[in-house]
Amino acid sequence: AEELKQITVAWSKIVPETVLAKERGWVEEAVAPYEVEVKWVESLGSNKTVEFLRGESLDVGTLSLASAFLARANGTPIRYVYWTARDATGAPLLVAKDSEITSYEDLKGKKIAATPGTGPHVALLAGLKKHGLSETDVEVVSLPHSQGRLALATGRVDAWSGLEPDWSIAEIETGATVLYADPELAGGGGIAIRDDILEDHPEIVAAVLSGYDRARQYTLDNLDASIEDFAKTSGVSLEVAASVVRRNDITRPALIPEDRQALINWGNIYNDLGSIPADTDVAAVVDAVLDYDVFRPEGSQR
Amino acid sequence: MITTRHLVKEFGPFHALGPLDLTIGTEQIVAVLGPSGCGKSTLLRLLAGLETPSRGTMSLDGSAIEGPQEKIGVAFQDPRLMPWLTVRENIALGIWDWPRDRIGPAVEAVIARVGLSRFSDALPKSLSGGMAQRVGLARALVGNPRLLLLDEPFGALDPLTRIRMQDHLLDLVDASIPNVLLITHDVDEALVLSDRVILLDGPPARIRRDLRVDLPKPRNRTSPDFQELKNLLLGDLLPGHGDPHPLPRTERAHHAP
Amino acid sequence: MITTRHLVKEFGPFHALGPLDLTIGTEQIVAVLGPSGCGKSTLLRLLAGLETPSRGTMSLDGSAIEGPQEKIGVAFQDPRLMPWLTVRENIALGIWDWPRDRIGPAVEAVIARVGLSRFSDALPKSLSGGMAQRVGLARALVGNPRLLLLDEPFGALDPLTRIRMQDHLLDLVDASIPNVLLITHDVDEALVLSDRVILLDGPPARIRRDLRVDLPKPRNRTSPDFQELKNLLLGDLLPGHGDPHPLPRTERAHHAP
Amino acid sequence: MSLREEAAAIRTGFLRDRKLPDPGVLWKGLAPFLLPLAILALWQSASVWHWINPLFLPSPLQVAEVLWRFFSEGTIWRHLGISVQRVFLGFGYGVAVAVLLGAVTGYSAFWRRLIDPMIHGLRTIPGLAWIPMFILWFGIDETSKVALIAKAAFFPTYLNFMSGIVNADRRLIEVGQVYRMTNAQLVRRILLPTAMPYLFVGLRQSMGVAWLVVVAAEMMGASSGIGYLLLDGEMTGRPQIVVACMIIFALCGKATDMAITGISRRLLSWQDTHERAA
Amino acid sequence: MSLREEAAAIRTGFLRDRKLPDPGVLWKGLAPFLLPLAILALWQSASVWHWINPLFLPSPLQVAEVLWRFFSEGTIWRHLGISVQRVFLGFGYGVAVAVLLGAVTGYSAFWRRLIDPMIHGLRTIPGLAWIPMFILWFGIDETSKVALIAKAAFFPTYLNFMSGIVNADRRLIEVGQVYRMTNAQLVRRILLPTAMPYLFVGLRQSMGVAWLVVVAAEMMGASSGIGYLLLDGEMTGRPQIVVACMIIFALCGKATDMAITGISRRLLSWQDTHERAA
Ligand SMILES: Nc1ncnc2c1ncn2[C@@H]1O[C@H](COP(=O)(O)OP(=O)(O)OP(=O)(O)O)[C@@H](O)[C@H]1O
Ligand SMILES: Nc1ncnc2c1ncn2[C@@H]1O[C@H](COP(=O)(O)OP(=O)(O)OP(=O)(O)O)[C@@H](O)[C@H]1O
Ligand SMILES: [Mg+2]
Ligand SMILES: [Mg+2]
Repeated sequence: AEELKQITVAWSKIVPETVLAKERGWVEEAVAPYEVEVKWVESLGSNKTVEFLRGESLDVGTLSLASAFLARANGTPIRYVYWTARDATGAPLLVAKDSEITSYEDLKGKKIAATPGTGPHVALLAGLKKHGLSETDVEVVSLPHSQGRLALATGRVDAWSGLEPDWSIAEIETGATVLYADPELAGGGGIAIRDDILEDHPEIVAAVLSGYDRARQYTLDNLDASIEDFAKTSGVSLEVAASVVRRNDITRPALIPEDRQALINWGNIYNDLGSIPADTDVAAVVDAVLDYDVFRPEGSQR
Repeated sequence: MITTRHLVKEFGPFHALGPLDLTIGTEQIVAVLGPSGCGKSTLLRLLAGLETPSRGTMSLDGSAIEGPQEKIGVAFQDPRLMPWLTVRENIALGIWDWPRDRIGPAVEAVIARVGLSRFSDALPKSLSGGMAQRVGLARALVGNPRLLLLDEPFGALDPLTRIRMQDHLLDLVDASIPNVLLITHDVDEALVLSDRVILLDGPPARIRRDLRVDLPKPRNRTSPDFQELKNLLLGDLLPGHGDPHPLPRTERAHHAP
Repeated sequence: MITTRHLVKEFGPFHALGPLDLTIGTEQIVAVLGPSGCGKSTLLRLLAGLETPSRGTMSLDGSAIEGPQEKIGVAFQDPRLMPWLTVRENIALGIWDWPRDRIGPAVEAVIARVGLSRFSDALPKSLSGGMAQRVGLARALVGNPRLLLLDEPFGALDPLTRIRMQDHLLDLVDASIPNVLLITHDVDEALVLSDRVILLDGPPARIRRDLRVDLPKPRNRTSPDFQELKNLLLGDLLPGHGDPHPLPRTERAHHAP
Repeated sequence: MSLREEAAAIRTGFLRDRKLPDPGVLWKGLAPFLLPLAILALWQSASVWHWINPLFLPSPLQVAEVLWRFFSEGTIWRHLGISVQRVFLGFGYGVAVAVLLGAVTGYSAFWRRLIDPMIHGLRTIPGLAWIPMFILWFGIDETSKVALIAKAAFFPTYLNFMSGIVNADRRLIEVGQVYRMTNAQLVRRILLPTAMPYLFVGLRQSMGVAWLVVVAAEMMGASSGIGYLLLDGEMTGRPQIVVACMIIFALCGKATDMAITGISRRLLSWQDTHERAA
Repeated sequence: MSLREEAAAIRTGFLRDRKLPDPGVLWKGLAPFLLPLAILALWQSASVWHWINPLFLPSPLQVAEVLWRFFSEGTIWRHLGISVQRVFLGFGYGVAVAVLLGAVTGYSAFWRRLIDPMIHGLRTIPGLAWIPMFILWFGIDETSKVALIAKAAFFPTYLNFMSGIVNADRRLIEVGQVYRMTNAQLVRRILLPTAMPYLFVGLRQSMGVAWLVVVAAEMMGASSGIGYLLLDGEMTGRPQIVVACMIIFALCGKATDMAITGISRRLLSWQDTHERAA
């Protein structure tokens, strides 16, 4: 394999550890022995990250687990290797403060906002199915996350399937409440890496991940300071920052076998939706995209 | 009835006209002569209300001219046809505010008089120079204006067409048009048609000679009175007219014995 | 040396010119007369290579005309000045391909001859009609063309300026220009300047009379020969010329005893 | 006809028009397709010989498959229909306002001074930034989508038409003034026709822009439309859908553009322009 | 001067020019600001009396605060600088290609037949759909951003300039032909100047469009620029930042527009147009 001169790694304002790692120069420090330069690229959402990875403009990206699956199933050769944050549930369905909607069944004929192709959209469709409703029983309107939040706040839609940090902003600033969240769609966000980089330079990848992980450790150890930092860099209020950081589970960064089933659940829904080729073997894609071996924290149980 | 008092027109630093004091009363046709660029068109444009005077005042039938006045017909020096309208439609522009059923016949009548019946549906781009000029003239005539301002209206016409147009103008003046201001370079034409000739000098345009033409109508071009007036005007227009020397060669030839 | 054979021009269904067989050889100035819209400009534009003939052929100095030829000067019926160029720059267009140091003096010389030295930096929008026409003429003259095509070049000029321009033209012809085709409506002008007069009829343009003007130069307008030719041409141009009745009234007056 | 005459007649085009088929006609008909075909060939070669990573640029075959599926299943018609409706409505409203306002500001210096500077400020505010306001004002239904398209379609027509009127030839306007036309008449009879060539350039651009912003508009609470399909393909990483939608956009845009130029050719046949040879 | 003369002189404007201050000057200077001020007043009232949900539209005060912070902290300059650079580079490249290509297709029917139809197809393909290809071709650094802006800036100038040349007056072109100008000379000396009014309309639009697509361009892996700031404000739910960025966009757009119109006024002073009264 060729010598790697530069590695392009992503950071995202809504993933506090990546901000920290970038600002402290921990990734640079970790890869110093290999004489590679580090180039930081900001990620503005999972699908942009996938685009960059596919275009080989990015080597190490931050994205949601579901997006990594989707990308792989549609042919982008990447592997998901590290959790920056786990969610206990899939994306929640929120309703406005004092909404008359109290159960999933009340949604019949109502307007629900979601961003097409994203995790929240999938979670919404899964929830509908689970409650015996179909896509045609409600009106799903596509809106970018932040605009979905606004639309809910102003009553333009009756419910909204959202994502952090909009989720926390909606709860704190407008008193929106969670109607439903599906624990079977547990997920979250993490790091994905292009296959070729992973194969040719496993040691450099490991070093990058150790840089990220140092930030994660630091965050766990200095939670209040991290929340303040996060609020400052991302521009959300302190309260929202606290909510976001506390809701994220950053204690278990390594991939574990249980993650497989959660991702198969996602994959099946994508399959039903037609977002991936009809003849996709979901389990096989899941096995291809999840890589349990790249990251192993020292002293972990495996 | 036109009156100007101390009328001055400047284009920026360029003094184009005046001060001009002029009164035109009962004379039906007033011809304006003068060297190229002396300010004839500028005077006509001022009277049409298209230029604002730099100084001085002008009035038409007692009311100040501060913009285009009602019932004035203007034939510009260039034809100024709307390229998107046919000959018929271009002429109809001159009476756009008439009731619809009167426009059609009026336009057809004037088209016939200027000899363009065959071309009434033609677009300007397919007209010859003289035809375009006649369309411009027709547009000025069609509305029976109380004041007609004509800027070299017959310049691009052959002798016969020119005579026909002049005749038509005389007919109209006899019938309905009280005042005509006619700019021309043709001394004969001025003397045949007009009741008064104003000879300008310039720029800035100033009156050099103001000549009443009291010859009987129709004018006889060979009469001594006519010749005398003509020589007077040519003498003004052609310096050295009469004595052979300072003149250029074609003019010299003209007056050789 | 110009030759046309069976030259025909149609604009769509409209038959504008021909068939025309014409040979112009050693005559220096050929005047073209004819009623308005008969096809004079069309002939000139064909010779300039700006229109493709519908049928027939034409040649200049032996080679077929299939587009604008080298060293031809054209003064169009309208001045056609580039509105973004000054008078000086507009004239310089006629010799754009000359070496730079020769352009300036040539342009200044011709500007002086057309009497526009004061206005050499003026833009077309601030020129009077006659001034613009002279700029167009100057652009045609400046390049010392071997063939000069002039479409009513003096129509908008006062008598003195007109004579000056005619003189300048004669000077140039004496000095360097072998062929001039001059469209005019002025019979006197045609007879004073030209060696041959072609009278067209139309549309479609056809030769009605082809007249050699063998009078001594400079021409004497009062000579009986001149008058005879003039009456001949006027007789063609003004039907009924000579007998008083069928004529319109101004022309009648003209020829009253 | 003598031999020499015949030769001359052929040379000057007299006979060619009647007897020989004109090669120019064939060329005129085919020329527009040459470049797209060349690009298609290049693209096909690129995917056959793997010049380009197929992840990025799907092969023409893959795209053709998607298009075939779209049209054979018929689902595309619903999407196309709704997008066309949005484009046409947005274009219609935007252009109507642009023509009215352009006539007013083009003609009257008073209104031009008052309104025009503001419009040119608004012109450069990105569409994305407007979306929250459009949701606020117009909700998330059809109105807001049409409004977003109308806003975008407004500017090109407005600027072109206004400029056309401001650039109108003084000499023609004076004719209207001499005959004391009212302002409305002057605009209708003289300024509008003179500005027509500009207006059509504006209309062509407005129509183009209307197609461009369909995607942004359909980001805003849509669940159908070509833009929605494209977004969906993009979000889920299926480039063959994206490219198929691009082709549909190009064809739709081309069709509407040809309609406008067809109308303009008819309305502007009075122009004395020059058809220059090759 | 007699009393009557003086009165006449005043009436006709002779004296007013010299002695009294001209109210027109004041009006001309102030007019452009009246409408924005009115809107500001309306906006302020709306937020004082809570006509509008502040989630959507922050109060002018909040926005002013953000702007104040931007400029007092000086962080804005870096963002502004990089965006201006991207806009100018993209505009420059796009417009240069547009002028060259527009001259060729405007003048030569051959090239027009070949190239022009294709361009009008491409014109309506949404920018969003291009982004993956631009990433493929140009990566995610400055090149791709500048290229995206250049692509967008290309079309308005191209279409306007080409139309200006096609619409050129036959009579002026004939002058060039008679004097046997080469094609290049004809374009440079006659077609380009005649098409100038169109060209400037195109340039104004291209500049506007360049500002519009900065946001989309800065979605492509940027971490600075006004578009990035706007996106960031939008993503993190801070409408006051969004509105502040909108205002900056409007001002930047206005400034560049005024620069172009200033140049055009100078270059087009030969036009015989009519400054119509109020
Ligand atoms: N482009 C054109 N399309 C259609 N018809 C045309 C075109 N150009 C000229 N014609 C017609 O051809 C005839 C001759 O026109 P031309 O300009 O040659 O006349 P002319 O003899 O120069 O007249 P004038 O003395 O009035 O200038 C006219 O009847 C005119 O309508
Ligand atoms: N808009 C203008 N700006 C500057 N100067 C002008 C303008 N219009 C006319 N002039 C100048 O005013 C003078 C008079 O012009 P005008 O058109 O009145 O002449 P004219 O007597 O009609 O000449 P001609 O017989 O050649 O038509 C000319 O020297 C001209 O250059
Ligand atoms: Mg004049
Ligand atoms: Mg003619």
